[in-house]
Amino acid sequence: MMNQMTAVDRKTSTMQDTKISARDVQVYYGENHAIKDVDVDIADKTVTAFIGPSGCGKSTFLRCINRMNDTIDICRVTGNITIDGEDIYDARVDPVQLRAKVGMVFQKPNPFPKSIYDNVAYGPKIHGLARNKAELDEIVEKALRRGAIWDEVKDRLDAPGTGLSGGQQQRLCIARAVATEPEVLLMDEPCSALDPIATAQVEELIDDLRQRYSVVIVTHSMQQAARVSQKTAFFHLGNLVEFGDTDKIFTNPEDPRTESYISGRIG
Amino acid sequence: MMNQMTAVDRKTSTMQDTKISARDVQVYYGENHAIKDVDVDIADKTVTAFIGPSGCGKSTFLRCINRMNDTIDICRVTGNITIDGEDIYDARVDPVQLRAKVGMVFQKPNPFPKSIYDNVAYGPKIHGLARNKAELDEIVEKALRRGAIWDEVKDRLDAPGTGLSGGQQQRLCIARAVATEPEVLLMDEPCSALDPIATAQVEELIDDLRQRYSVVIVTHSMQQAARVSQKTAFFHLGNLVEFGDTDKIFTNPEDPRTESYISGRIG
Amino acid sequence: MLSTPLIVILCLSIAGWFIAKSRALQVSGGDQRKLASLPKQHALNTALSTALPPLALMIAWLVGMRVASESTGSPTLFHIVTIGLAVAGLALSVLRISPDFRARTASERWVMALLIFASTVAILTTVGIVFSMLFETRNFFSQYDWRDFFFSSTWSPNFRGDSDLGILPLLWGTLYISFIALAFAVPVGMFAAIYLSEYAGPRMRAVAKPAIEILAGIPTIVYGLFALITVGPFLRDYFASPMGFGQSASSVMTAGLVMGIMLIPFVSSLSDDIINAVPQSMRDGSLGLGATKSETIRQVVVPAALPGIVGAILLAASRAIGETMIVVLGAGAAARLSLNPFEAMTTVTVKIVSQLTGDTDFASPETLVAFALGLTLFVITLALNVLALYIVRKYREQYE
Amino acid sequence: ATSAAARDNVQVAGSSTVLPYAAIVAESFGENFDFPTPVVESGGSSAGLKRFCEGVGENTIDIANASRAIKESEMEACAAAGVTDIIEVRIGYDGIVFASDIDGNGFAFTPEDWYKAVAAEHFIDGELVPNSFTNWNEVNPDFPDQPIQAFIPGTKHGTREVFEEKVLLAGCEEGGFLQAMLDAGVDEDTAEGKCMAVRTDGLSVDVDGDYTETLARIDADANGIGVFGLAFYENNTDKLQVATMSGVVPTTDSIAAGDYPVSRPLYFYIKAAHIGVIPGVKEFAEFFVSDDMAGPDGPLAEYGLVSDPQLPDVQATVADEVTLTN
Amino acid sequence: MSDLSVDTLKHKSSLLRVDGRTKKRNAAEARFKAYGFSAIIVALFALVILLTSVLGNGLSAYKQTFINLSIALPEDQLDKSGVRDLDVMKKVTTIGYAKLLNAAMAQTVEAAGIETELSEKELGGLISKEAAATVRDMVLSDPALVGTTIEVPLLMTGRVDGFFKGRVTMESAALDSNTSPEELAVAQALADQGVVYTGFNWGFLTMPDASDQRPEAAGLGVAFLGSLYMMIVVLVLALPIGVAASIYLEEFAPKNRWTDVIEVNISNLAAVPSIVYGILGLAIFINFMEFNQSSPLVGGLVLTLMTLPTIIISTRAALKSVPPSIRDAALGVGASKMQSVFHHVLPLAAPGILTGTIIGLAQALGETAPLLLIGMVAFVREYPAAYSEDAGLFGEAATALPVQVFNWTQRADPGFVERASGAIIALLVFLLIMNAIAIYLRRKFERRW
Ligand SMILES: Nc1ncnc2c1ncn2[C@@H]1O[C@H](COP(=O)(O)OP(=O)(O)OP(=O)(O)O)[C@@H](O)[C@H]1O
Ligand SMILES: Nc1ncnc2c1ncn2[C@@H]1O[C@H](COP(=O)(O)OP(=O)(O)OP(=O)(O)O)[C@@H](O)[C@H]1O
Ligand SMILES: [Mg+2]
Ligand SMILES: [Mg+2]
Ligand SMILES: O=P([O-])([O-])[O-]
Repeated sequence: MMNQMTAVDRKTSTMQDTKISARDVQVYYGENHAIKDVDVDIADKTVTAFIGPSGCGKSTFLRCINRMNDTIDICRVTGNITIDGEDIYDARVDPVQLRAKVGMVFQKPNPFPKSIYDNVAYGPKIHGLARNKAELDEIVEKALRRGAIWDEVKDRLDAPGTGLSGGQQQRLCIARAVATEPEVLLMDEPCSALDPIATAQVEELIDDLRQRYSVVIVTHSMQQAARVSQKTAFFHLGNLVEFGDTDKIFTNPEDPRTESYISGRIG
Repeated sequence: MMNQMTAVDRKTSTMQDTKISARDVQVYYGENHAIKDVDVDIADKTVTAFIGPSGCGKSTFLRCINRMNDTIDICRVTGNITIDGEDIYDARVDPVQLRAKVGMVFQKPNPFPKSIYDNVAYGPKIHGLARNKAELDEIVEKALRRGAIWDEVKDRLDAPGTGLSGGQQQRLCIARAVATEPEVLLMDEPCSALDPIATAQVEELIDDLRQRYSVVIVTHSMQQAARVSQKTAFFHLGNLVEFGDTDKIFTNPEDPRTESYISGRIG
Repeated sequence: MLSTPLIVILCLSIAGWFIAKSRALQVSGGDQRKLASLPKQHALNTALSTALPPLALMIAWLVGMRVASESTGSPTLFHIVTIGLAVAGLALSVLRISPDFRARTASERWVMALLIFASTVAILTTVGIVFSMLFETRNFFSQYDWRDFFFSSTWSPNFRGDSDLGILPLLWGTLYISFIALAFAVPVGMFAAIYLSEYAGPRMRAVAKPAIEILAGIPTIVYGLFALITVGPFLRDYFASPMGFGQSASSVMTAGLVMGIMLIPFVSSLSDDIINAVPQSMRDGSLGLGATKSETIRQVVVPAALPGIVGAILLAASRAIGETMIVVLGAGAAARLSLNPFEAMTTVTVKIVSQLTGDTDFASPETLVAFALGLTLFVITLALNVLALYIVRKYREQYE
Repeated sequence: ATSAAARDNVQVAGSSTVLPYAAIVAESFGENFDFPTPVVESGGSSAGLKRFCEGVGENTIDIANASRAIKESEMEACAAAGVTDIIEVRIGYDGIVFASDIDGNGFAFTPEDWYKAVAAEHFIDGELVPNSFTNWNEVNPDFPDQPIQAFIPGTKHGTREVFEEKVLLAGCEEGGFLQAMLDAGVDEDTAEGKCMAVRTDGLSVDVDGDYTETLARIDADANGIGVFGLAFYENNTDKLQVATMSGVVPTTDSIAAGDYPVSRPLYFYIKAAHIGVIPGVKEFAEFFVSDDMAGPDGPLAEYGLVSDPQLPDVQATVADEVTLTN
Repeated sequence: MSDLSVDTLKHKSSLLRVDGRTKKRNAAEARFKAYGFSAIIVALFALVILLTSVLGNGLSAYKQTFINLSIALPEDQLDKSGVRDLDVMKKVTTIGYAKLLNAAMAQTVEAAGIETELSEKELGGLISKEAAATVRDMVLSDPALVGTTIEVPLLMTGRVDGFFKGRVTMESAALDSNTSPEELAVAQALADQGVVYTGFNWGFLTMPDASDQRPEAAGLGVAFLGSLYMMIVVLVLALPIGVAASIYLEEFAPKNRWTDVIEVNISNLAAVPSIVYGILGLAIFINFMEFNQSSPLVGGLVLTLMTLPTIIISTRAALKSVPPSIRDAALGVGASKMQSVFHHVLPLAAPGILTGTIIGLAQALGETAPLLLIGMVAFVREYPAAYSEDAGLFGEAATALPVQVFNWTQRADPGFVERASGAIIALLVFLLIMNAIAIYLRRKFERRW
């Protein structure tokens, strides 16, 4: 199954424009140097997977891309990250606009203490994506369907989002993120609490999104990375050890650390 | 790799005493009938896996076993659950004692907003497991090692547990749960945020725990279920559809729903 | 004097703590892991078992003696009984110590009893308040027609008797002034809380929050004089008279605004703590969707903190209803039913105080009306609180 | 926490008008006698008498100050609680004066002027019509052109009763308005009530606080004319100018002589049952009414109390513990 | 819906150029933030105005005008027996001492070479009436002084003190019946020679209240003790009871009608006017329990009942805001509910609890009305002992700081105006000291998770 998928992917993964480009990025949490000298170019209309052992800085780097790190007091970012050639840490850049363009699904599902409907409708509402209630309903339904959770919640859209099971919450958060139609979608382990079927549905969604957008996904599952991504970045102890075509990384890694990780020797 | 592991397991999984026995268990969240007519016997010194699509009631049933559902106002449990032959819903049973005996790792990592050390030391302290500071240090170190997180945090035991990465938090919670040496350990997707290496370490821990205790693990990964468990229960829409030897469930399921799920057709 | 047995009991209780602790370690052979409960919990159980029963007995005795209106009883016998009880409690609880004894459950039962006792204090207070006013209220209504009290729109007490004691203008003044005070304090307090918890840097927060809290501690007489000397004339000269609302320096508006200032910290400080306690992941979720900070606050943070915020606002409203000095000096003492916010009016509370501290015959309706006013206000605020609870419940159900 | 031994200090409560005098006496008593300084509470005549009538015992007060005589109904309530032997002591008189801002216009009032200025309704042509005067020169052409703004004691104050009876009613009578009403067939009670009803349109403001509040209100509104106690005025002669009433300047002498009409007696009441039980009760009372204190040259008079012309009788009442009879 | 049009539009947009909608939203954001900031400014502005007026009026109360007077203490007037028998010496009252002071004053003026028309009595009137008592106390405590001449610093009257502080002027003195320009001229001349001087007024903080004739001698000593005793009672009772009640109601009580009744009850108690608590205190603690009237014990109990609702409401709100996952975590490792509350929930709720305590104590510290009915709004000159055999714990009559403010604002003599403001300053400092501890603790506990 894995080989089959990647084969298909390879065909569609043609050379793309660079969407996100990072140069010499350093991130510190207080004294702790969490990301070191990361340079990377993330292409448009591509799925890029970040892999690496727990605590290596995947989430941290992901949060740099939409400046969510701004919200952590002790976190300090240096270096240069551009999206479509524009420096996102430029003083003129409004993080709000940036985040509308760069959506995010967090590692821990964090539904709002609101109804399921309102959880999803929240983004479209603040961005004015719907002209009326009917349009909004449509957007919400579409997003919930793409998040592979519509069938489970369609009868209780007014129930609180916090009363869902772990996996349901995670899918709700995915639906919430795609509802605003971001150009770049950052997903931090979006399938960690999902069963294989739901995982497959989310992966389908990712593949679908790739037609138009750029998707970055953090995952601990090599299989998943191999299935959905065209590019893979391997992080280790805050360093970007290797970055390249997914096939290449999984079949023929250059760095010994990458190889050890993939073959299950370092953690 | 999968076949190799299960082969080993099969050898060690001899016939065991029943540790936990559930009869005719029903759980309601308000109107919502989340668990229906569940009968199951969970053996001592065994790893039992709960699998099933997201929202099918795995967490809910798990939380019945240590009466964590008591804390949800709208949740109502009927039927009969015994541990070592004693009805845990008996009025004379102190849920506190029960929970000291039946430890739990929650689906969403929930470290205390305290230092890493205090997170782990808390359980042993309230149960009086250490006679002095040195013993306590030892217990904490041992638990963190078993949680496969010692190396990452040994230099910052005083840092807050909430400042860890997602996977680190999850392992911290595992360490916290094993530190109190429970007889039964309930783990709700303990490896969902873990990389393969850490996952392997946790699985090793589970295998190790099985020597003396009973472990129940919820997982979405069939491979993991197959690797670590001797018994598997498959839940679907609140029903316990099938329960039996892991090998049997994965190779020769009786119920068509189980088969569909395992082969990836229903979610 | 009850102090001697009190001291003895406290000493016994402290002694019990140490005896139980060492006894627990002893029965465990020095290894606390063999105990079902920690030595500390044994100690707590013994200390509480020793102290609480005699203390409860003492309270009962004290109250009982008063009810029987005897001032002495037999103190020595009673001292012996209480101390005996303490010794018995100590001995029994120490004897029960064994490796299997669940001291935690036992001690928690004592703590629970204390918690329940604490929460009954509120009930007892209410009962006390009602009873301390009921008798005189009955006296009042035996001298004054209740229909006139509840439905008359004139308030004009009189030394010669034959007074008009209609509560309506006072109630109206109370509602009007409280409304203006809250209309000022709630927005200002909420915005201050939001600014402090979401925008202000730690340094500003460290300074501004305690500074604003000083407002709650300034004696109300200062506010009253501020209203009388500064705010009243200012409002009259720049608002009331140019706009043709009259010439009064004392007005509902004056008192309302100044009271609003006093209430700011009630809303801001409590709300700030509650907003601060909303988990960061909620904010992250919203910011991650491209919401601005203010959208996040308005639509996610504040709704999540709502139950607590409502509590803070209710507290402020309560303070507004109970305030005297600011109203006396800011709004005047004249009872009047009017819509004009620049006219002098007064409140129920002010009249309770003035009739109670005045010179009218203390057995006459003019003085007794204070009790009827107090009881009526009590019932009305009770009804409002029931309503508030109902609304909060209804609103909250959407969330939890 | 209750005490077994008797309380050793005298407890006094009641009128805030009497409070300053009682405080002066208590202070001096504490300085010169071997008893502790008595505790003097304020809180109003009514509240003081109520505490007084709560019963006999050391958790009740010994002496109640009052700016009016005790009422029959209060005596009954007292008796019902076991307080039967009460000694009434009149310490002197409190003058009530009208004063305005020192920098403003001066006034020479008659009661009739006040009636015209602050009555709620006037009886004109056989009909009661709302008071239409807004300026003092409408009340009396001799007065300056100054808007009426009166600060009078609120209805809680005993002074208000005196103001209504000795100023408004007297003015109503002097001006013949009462007679006109009676002639028109209005019954006496109603007519008197109409004479004493105060306008509520804001030109006359009730002050529920005390004289410092009245002074502050005049500070904030220079047109204001307020009602004060004589003692208060005498301590603030640099801020206030006093108005004459029917041509008489209020002083302790003119009031004691009966020339100045607006004044009221001040009292205190002793619980006879506490004499000999609570140390110092009788000594304090005797010291209070002694010539050294309450005499015309004593500190109380110096402070503004109109000394009682019958002081020797009062001293005898205290010495002999003569109780009220009902 | 045309997804494509939306996102082609988006693709064109540059991050460096803020688009129209974002501009609008940012404007809303800026407005919102500005509202917040102005709210803070409004609050602080009000605070500054109030504090300026209090400080402006009250700081002068901390300075006072004294005179260094040498007084002859002739035996024939002070101790006719000549054997220093205290009982005999006590017969000489303050009136007798006042005469000595008048003479001493005249002597001093003459010695200073000041020409004046004023009589001996009038000159003596420049010295506080408190002075006679001060000297009498000195003599009685040290009879050996009789027959000697002593030099003591004594208080000048309020009018003279006001003159040196600028409150009284020659013009106002001309209108003032209690002083005259001539008297002030003498005082000025004595000041020029250094006999009369202005110094820090310790007496204001330590002395008891004084009667209306001696504003210069009035101090806060008794009020300080009374407030301190009451705050001890309130803190020792209200905080534990309030927190315990909140814990029970929020964490343990079954959610049913009965707890609804308690909940409504508590919010209703917050709305009960404070004077009603006075009625309650009089009925329960004085009439029924027979505790001492005017005592800080009763005052503290009444204020405790009054403060409880505030503490309970804020504590409950704080407990409510602790995320349930923390409770789950604790229960999951086998902590009892009680342990999870005391070990985890309570520390996390501590900032809110402390805020409630700060506000509750501030309210209690500044409250006068309920004290009126239990006899603490009073003229008290004896320092109350914390414990005495007769009166028990906190059982001796006392006043409190707000009572002193209330009393002094009612006094006729203008000298009390500055003292009332001075007392407010003292009250605020008292409050700040109490709060500083709570605020320090609160900052330690404050954390976002
Ligand atoms: N606190 C709650 N209140 C109301 N309904 C709940 C609550 N928790 C769970 N449910 C509902 O009960 C059902 C079973 O939930 P449960 O959490 O047991 O699922 P699960 O099998 O653990 O799923 P997942 O794999 O996604 O965690 C779901 O429909 C869920 O929405
Ligand atoms: N808020 C924070 N404060 C302090 N340190 C942090 C914080 N968040 C993360 N770190 C530290 O930064 C490092 C990188 O963390 P990060 O969350 O990026 O890891 P990760 O690769 O996402 O791991 P995981 O797969 O476990 O989620 C870790 O050492 C972590 O402990
Ligand atoms: Mg992560
Ligand atoms: Mg689950
Ligand atoms: O306080 P009074 O009773 O004198 O008004």
